Amino acid sequence: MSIRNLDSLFDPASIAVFGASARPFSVGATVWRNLRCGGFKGRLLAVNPKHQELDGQAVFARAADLPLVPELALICTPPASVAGLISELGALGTRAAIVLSAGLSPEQNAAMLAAAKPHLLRILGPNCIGLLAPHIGLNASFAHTDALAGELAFVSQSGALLTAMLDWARSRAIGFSHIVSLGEHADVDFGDMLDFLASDFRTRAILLYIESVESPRKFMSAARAAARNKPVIVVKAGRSRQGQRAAASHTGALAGSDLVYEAAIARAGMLRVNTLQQLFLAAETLSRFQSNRSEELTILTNGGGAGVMAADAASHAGVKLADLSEQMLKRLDEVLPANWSRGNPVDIIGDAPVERYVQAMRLLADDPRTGAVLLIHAPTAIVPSAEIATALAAQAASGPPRLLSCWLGEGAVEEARRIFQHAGIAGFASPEEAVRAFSMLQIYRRNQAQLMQAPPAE
Amino acid sequence: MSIRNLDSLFDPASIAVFGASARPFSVGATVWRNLRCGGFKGRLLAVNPKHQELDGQAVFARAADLPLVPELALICTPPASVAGLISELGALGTRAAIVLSAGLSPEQNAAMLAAAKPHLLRILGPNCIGLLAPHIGLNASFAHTDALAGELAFVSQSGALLTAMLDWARSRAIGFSHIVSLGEHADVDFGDMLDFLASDFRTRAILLYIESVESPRKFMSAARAAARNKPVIVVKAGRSRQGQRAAASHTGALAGSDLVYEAAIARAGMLRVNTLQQLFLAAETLSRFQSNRSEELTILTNGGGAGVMAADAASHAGVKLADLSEQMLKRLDEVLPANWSRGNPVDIIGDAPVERYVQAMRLLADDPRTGAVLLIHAPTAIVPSAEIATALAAQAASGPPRLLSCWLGEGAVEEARRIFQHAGIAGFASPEEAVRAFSMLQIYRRNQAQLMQAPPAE
Amino acid sequence: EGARLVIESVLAERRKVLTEMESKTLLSAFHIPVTNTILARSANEAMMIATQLGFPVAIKIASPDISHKSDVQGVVLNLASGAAVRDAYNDMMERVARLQPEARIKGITVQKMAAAKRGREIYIGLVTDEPFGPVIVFGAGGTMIELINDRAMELPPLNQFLARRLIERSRVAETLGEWRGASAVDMDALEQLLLRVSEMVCELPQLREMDINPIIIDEHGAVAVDARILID
Amino acid sequence: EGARLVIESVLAERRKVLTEMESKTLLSAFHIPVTNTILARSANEAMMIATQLGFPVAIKIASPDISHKSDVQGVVLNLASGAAVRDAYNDMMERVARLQPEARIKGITVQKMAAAKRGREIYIGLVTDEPFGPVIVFGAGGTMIELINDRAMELPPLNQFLARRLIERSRVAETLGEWRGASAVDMDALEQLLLRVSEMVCELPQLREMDINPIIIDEHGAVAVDARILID
Ligand SMILES: CC(C)(COP(=O)(O)OP(=O)(O)OC[C@H]1O[C@@H](n2cnc3c(N)ncnc32)[C@H](O)[C@@H]1OP(=O)(O)O)[C@@H](O)C(=O)NCCC(=O)NCCS
Ligand SMILES: CC(C)(COP(=O)(O)OP(=O)(O)OC[C@H]1O[C@@H](n2cnc3c(N)ncnc32)[C@H](O)[C@@H]1OP(=O)(O)O)[C@@H](O)C(=O)NCCC(=O)NCCS
Ligand SMILES: [Ca+2]
Ligand SMILES: [Ca+2]
Repeated sequence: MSIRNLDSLFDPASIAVFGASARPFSVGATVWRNLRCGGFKGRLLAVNPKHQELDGQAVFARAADLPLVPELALICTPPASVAGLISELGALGTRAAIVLSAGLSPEQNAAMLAAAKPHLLRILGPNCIGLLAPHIGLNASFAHTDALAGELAFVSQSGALLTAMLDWARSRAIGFSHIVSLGEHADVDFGDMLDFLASDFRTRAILLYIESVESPRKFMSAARAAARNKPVIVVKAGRSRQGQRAAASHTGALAGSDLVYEAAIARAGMLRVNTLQQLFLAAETLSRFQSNRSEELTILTNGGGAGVMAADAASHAGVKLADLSEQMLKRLDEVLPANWSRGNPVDIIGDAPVERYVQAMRLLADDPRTGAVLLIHAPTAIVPSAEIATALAAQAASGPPRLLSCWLGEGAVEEARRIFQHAGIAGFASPEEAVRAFSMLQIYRRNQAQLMQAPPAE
Repeated sequence: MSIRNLDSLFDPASIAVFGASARPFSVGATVWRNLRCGGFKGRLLAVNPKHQELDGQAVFARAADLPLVPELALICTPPASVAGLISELGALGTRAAIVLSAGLSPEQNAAMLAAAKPHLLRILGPNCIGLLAPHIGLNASFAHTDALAGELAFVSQSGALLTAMLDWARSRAIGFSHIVSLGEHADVDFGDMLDFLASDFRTRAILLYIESVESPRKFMSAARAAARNKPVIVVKAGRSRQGQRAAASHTGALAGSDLVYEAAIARAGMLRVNTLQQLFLAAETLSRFQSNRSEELTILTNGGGAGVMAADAASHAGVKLADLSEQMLKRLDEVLPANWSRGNPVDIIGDAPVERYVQAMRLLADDPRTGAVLLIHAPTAIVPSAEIATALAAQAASGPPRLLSCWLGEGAVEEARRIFQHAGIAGFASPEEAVRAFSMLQIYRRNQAQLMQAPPAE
Repeated sequence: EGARLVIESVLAERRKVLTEMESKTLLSAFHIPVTNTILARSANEAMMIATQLGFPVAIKIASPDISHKSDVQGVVLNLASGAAVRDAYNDMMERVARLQPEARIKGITVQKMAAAKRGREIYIGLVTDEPFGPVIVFGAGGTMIELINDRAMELPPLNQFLARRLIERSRVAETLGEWRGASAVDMDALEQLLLRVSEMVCELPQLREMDINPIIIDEHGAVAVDARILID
Repeated sequence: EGARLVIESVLAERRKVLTEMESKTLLSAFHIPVTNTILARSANEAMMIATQLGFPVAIKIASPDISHKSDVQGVVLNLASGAAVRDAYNDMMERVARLQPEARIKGITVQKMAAAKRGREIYIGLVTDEPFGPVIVFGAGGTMIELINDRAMELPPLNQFLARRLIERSRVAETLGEWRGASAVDMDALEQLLLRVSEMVCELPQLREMDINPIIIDEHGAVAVDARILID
C-alpha cells in the first residue's frame, strides 16, 4: 500500500468516534475528552446509539446518520462490532480507522481486514492506545496525558510503555512530532511508519519500541531508507531467553534470535539501545553532537575521583581515552598547578578558579587529537558552578561541537546545567551516562557506514 | 591506635580553626562559615595572626593564645605551617586535627605525623574536604552545602565525589550520620573508619568510595567486623585498565587487580556496586528489603511490554523469574481476563481495575514459591495509580516484605510512589533499577554467607 | 552443478542431515578448502587408507543418523599406527552399535590430522532465523566453542567490507594477528571463505544449518576440518 | 621437606623460574597428581624413554631460561614413534639454539600424552597482588585460555566451602557436570586440588606465581600436565 493513505491517520480533516461516551474512566470517554481538549482544529463527531448528546454536542446513532463522511474513525466499541463498522465506513469513503478495541478473535480480525481491503481503508490497531500528533493538537488516544510538540517520533508495539514514555517526556519537557501505538498491527506496521516518518519534515529522529518484526524484508528496506534520512533509534525487547518468553506471551510472535536483530539493526544503519530512557539519551546526543566525528575522549575534571569513575565507565562502554602528546602535557603544565594529573583524565584540581578551566579547555580544543572533551565538574564552595558554565559556554560557542558535559550533583549545578543546555552543549546526569552516550555515537557512526557501504540484506 | 581518639574528631567539645578567614571563597572562610551555621553546640575558636575579629568574635593570633585547649583543630593554613601547628597543639593536649591543606611534600607529611605521634593526636587528611556529623550539627568541612541527619555513613577517598554525593543526597532528602573525606589518609584510614562506624549506633549502613587500600590486613579485619554488624557497601573505582591508570595518577597508589578487590570485598561480607548512585540504591534496598530471603522474582504488571523489559533486565542482572505452578496458573485464571500472559511476568492487562491488582497480588503472596513480587505499573487513564497504590499498600502491610515496586512514568505516578514510600515498600525508578537492586541483595546475601562460613583471608 | 546433485540425492533419500563427506563435497563445490576425507568400510580398509595418507590420522564415525559425533565418542584423533587405527575402528563400531543400535552406519572416515600446531581454530556457521531467514555466524572454533561463546552474526549477502567487520566483531579476531609466536593468519583466505559461504547461502536456498568447525587457519591459508550441513 | 629443598636449591642458583620438572616435584610434595615427566639429555635417550612410556608422547624443552615454552615452539605433542621423537628432539634443539642462543638447555622432557579424550582442561594459578598478596585463580585451561578469559579469584586460605564457591564462579564450571556425553568430573578431586594449592601458598611464602595449565580432569580424577612456578 502507498504511504499516502497514512495522511488520513495523522492529519485528518474530520474524525468520528464510535463509542464516544461520558461513562467515567471508560475508553470511549477518555478518547472523546482527549480529542476535544487537544486543540484539534478539524471536525469532531460522536457516534453512539445510547446517547443523544455529549458535552453539548449532538451524538449520532450510526455512521449512516453522520452529516459528513469522516476522514478518520476512532473505534472503541466491542470486538464483535468492529468489522461491520469498518465495512460501513469504507463504503462511505472513510480513509482510515484507529481500532482501540482489544480482544478481537482471529476471525473478527480477518473480517475487519477483509472489510477494509476493497476501500483501501488503513487500520491502526487493533488493541492499541491510538496516536498523538501534537503539532496539530491531535490526541486520538486514550492515554492519561497528552504530549508536547517537538521533533521526536515514537512508535511503540506496547501501549503501556507508550504511556510511560509520555509521562517521562512531559516531566523533562521533551516534545514529539508523532506518537503511535501499533497494537496488534494488523495493517499499519513498523515498515509503514518508517516510510511515513522518513519523509515527515517535522520528525528529526525516529524512536521505536519493537518486540517482533513480522515482515523482515519490508521492515529492512523501510528502515534503510529512513536511516539514510534521520537517526532511527530502537529498543528491541526480548534480548534474553526470559525476555523472549515474555514477549512471545505478549505479542504471540516468535521473536527470533537477539543476535540476528542486532545484526539487522546495525545493517540498516539504525542504533540500538537497551532501555526507554536511553532512547531519549541517544536522541539528545545524536541531535546535539552528531557532527562531531571524534573517536576518542578527553576528560577534563576538577575531581580526581570523578576522573577515575569516568575512565572506568569509558572502558566499560568501549570508549578509548585519547593519549595526550608530550607537547600537550607541557602546554598544560604551564597553566595547571604542579599536582595536576599529567594525563587523561585531565584533573585540574579541586581549587580550580574559572580561568584555569578556560585555559585548559582552550589548549585541549586547539588540538584535534584530544578528540571530544567531556567536562566533569563536582560542585565546590570555591567557585560557583554557574560562573564556570558561563565562561565555558562562551568559549564553546566559537567552534564546532567538541564539548560534552556532566555537572555532578543536583541543586548546586542546576544553573550551570541550564546555561549549557541553553548554549546547545550536550549534558548528562552522570559520567556513566555521558560515556555511554559517546559510545552510542560511535556505534551509530559504524552502523551508518555499514548502511552506506554494504549491499542490502536479503 | 584505639578507636577512642576518633571520638574527638566526630564529637569534640571545642574546635579551633587555624586560618579562619573572611576572604570570600577561601577555604578558611568557607570552613568557618560552615562550622558556625551548622548548629554545632560546642565552643568555636578562630586562629589567624592577620585578623583581630571575625563575625564579631575575637580571633587569636596563635595556639598559645587560646583561652582553652581545643579538643579538635581544623587546619587550613599553608603546607609549611602544618607540622609546627600539630606539634604545638599536641603539646597543649589537642586530641585530633583535620588537615584540609593540600600539597604537603613527603617531608612535610612525615614531619606532621612525627609531631602527632608522641601525643597520640589523630589526623584526618591532609588534602581533604573535612567531615560532617549532622546529628550534632557539625560541619567541619569546606563543602558547598551541608547534609541532613540520617542513618547512612559515607567515607570517601575523593573530595570531589563527596561534594557530588552531598548534592544528590540533599535533592532526594537522604540523610547521613557521618560524612568523612579521607584525603591522603596519612593517619585515619578506611580501617579506622570501619572500626569506628561499626559500633556507632547512629549508623545503619556504611558507604565507601575506595580507590586503593594500603594496609589490606587492617582493612580486611575491620571490614569483616563491620560487615557482621551492618551493611557495608563499596564503590571500588579503578575497575578497568583506564580507570586504574587514572587512579594511580590521582592517589599515587598502586591499586592491585580489580578481581582481587572483588574477591576481598566478597570475602569480607561487603557489597560492591559500580556507581555512586548505586550506593544509595543498595542502601535503600538492604534497609527496606533485607529480611526478604527470596531467590526468585515474580513480575506483576499491567503492561506486556513492561514485563518484557523487566524480564530482559532480570536476565542481564542474573535474576531468575520464578516458574509459576500449574495450580497457581489455574488460580490466576479465575481472577484474570482470558488474555492474561499465563506465565511470569504476570500481565494483568492494561484495563485492570484496582480489584484485579489486589486479587492477583493476594494469590501470588499466598505462595512462597513465587519469591519476591515486583509490581511494574504503567499509568493509564482507566484507573488512577494512587488508588492502586492505596489498595496494595494496605494489603502489603499485613505480611512480611514481599513487594518491590516500580511505578513507570513521572507526574502521573508521583502520588502512588509517595503512598508506597510511606508504607515502607521499596520503590525504583525503572525495571532495570528494580531488578539490579534485587540482584544486589542476592550478592550481598552470598557474600554474607562467605563471611560467616569461611576463614579470614590472610 | 555438483552441489545441487548432492542435495537432490540426499533429499531423495528423505534425509536432512548430510554426512561429513557429503558436507565437504558441498563446500568443495564452492571452492572452500577441506581436509581430504576417505570412507573406509572395514578395519583393514581403514588401516590401508591411513598408511597411504600418512600418520597421525583421525577417524570419525560416518552415519547419517548421528549428528553429534562426539556424543557417541565417534571421533578418535591422533592415531599413530596402523594397529592403532584398526583397534580404534573396532572399538568405535562396537561402541556405536551399543549406544545407538538403530543408527545406519556407512563406515568410518579417515583423514590426516591437520597440522594445527600454530593454526587457529575458527568456526563458521549458518543458522536459519525466524523471521529473518539465513544468517552467517563467525567465531572461535574447536571443542570448547560453547564455553568460549564467541558468535558474531551477519545477514547475507556479505561483501568484503562486511566480511571484515564480521571477523573484527568476534573475539577470536584477537588471535588472528601475530599471536604467541605464530605469524598473522592469511586474512584474505578467511575473507574469501566467508564470501564463499555467503554465495552458498544465496545459491542454495535449501540450506538450513551449517557448522564448519573447526576451520584451521594459519599464515598459509585455511582448511575446513569438519563440517555438518542440514538441508530442507 | 622435599618442597623446601627444591626451593632452596633453585634460590641457591639465583634462579626464580622453576623448570617444569622442579615445578612438578613441588606439586607432588603437596600430593597434587602430575603426569610423569622424564628428562632426556639426548635424542637417543628421548627415544628410549618414549618407548618405555608408550606412544604417543609429548616432548618439551627443559630450560630454566625459557618461561613461555610455546614462544620458541618448545612443545611438540602426539609423537607416535621413536623416529618421530628423535626428529622432533633434533629440530627443537636446533630451533631453540637459533631463537634463544643464550638460554641454558637442560635437555628435553618426555611424557606420555594424557588421555584428554573426555577430560576437561582446567587452569589453577597463583598470582601475587599488590597490596593483597597471594591470590588463587581458577578457570578454564588449555592453550585458548586467554581467549576464554575465565578467571575466578579467591584469597587464601581456602576451605571446602570457598573452594566450591570458587569453582562455581568460573565459567568452566558448566562443563564439569555431565557434558557432551562425558560423565561428571570428580569434583572431590578438584576441591582437594584447590585445598592443596591453598596449603602450598600458606606453607611456602616464597611462591610468587604459579600456572598449572592444563590440569586434565575427568570422572576418575585430576592430573597436572604442565606447571610453571616462580619464586622469590
Ligand atoms: C472496546 C472496549 C473499550 C469496549 O468497552 P465495553 O465497555 O466493554 O463495551 P460497551 O458495550 O460498553 O461499548 C462501549 C460503548 O460503545 C457504544 N457502542 C457499542 N456499539 C456501538 C456501535 N456500533 N456504534 C457506536 N457506539 C457503539 C456503547 O453504547 C458503549 O457506550 P457507553 O460507554 O456510553 O455505554 C473494550 O472492548 C476494550 O477493548 N477495552 C480494552 C482497550 C485496550 O486495552 N486497548 C489496548 C491497550 S494496549
Ligand atoms: C591550605 C590552603 C587553603 C591555604 O590557602 P592560601 O590562600 O594559599 O594560604 P594563605 O597563606 O593565604 O593562608 C590562609 C590563611 O591562613 C592564615 N594563616 C597562615 N598561617 C597561619 C597560622 N600558622 N595560624 C593561623 N592562621 C594562619 C593566613 O593569615 C591566611 O588568612 P587569610 O585567608 O584571612 O588571608 C591551601 O594551601 C590549600 O591547600 N588549598 C587546597 C585545599 C584543598 O583543595 N583540599 C583538598 C580538597 S579534595
Ligand atoms: Ca499492552
Ligand atoms: Ca580530590
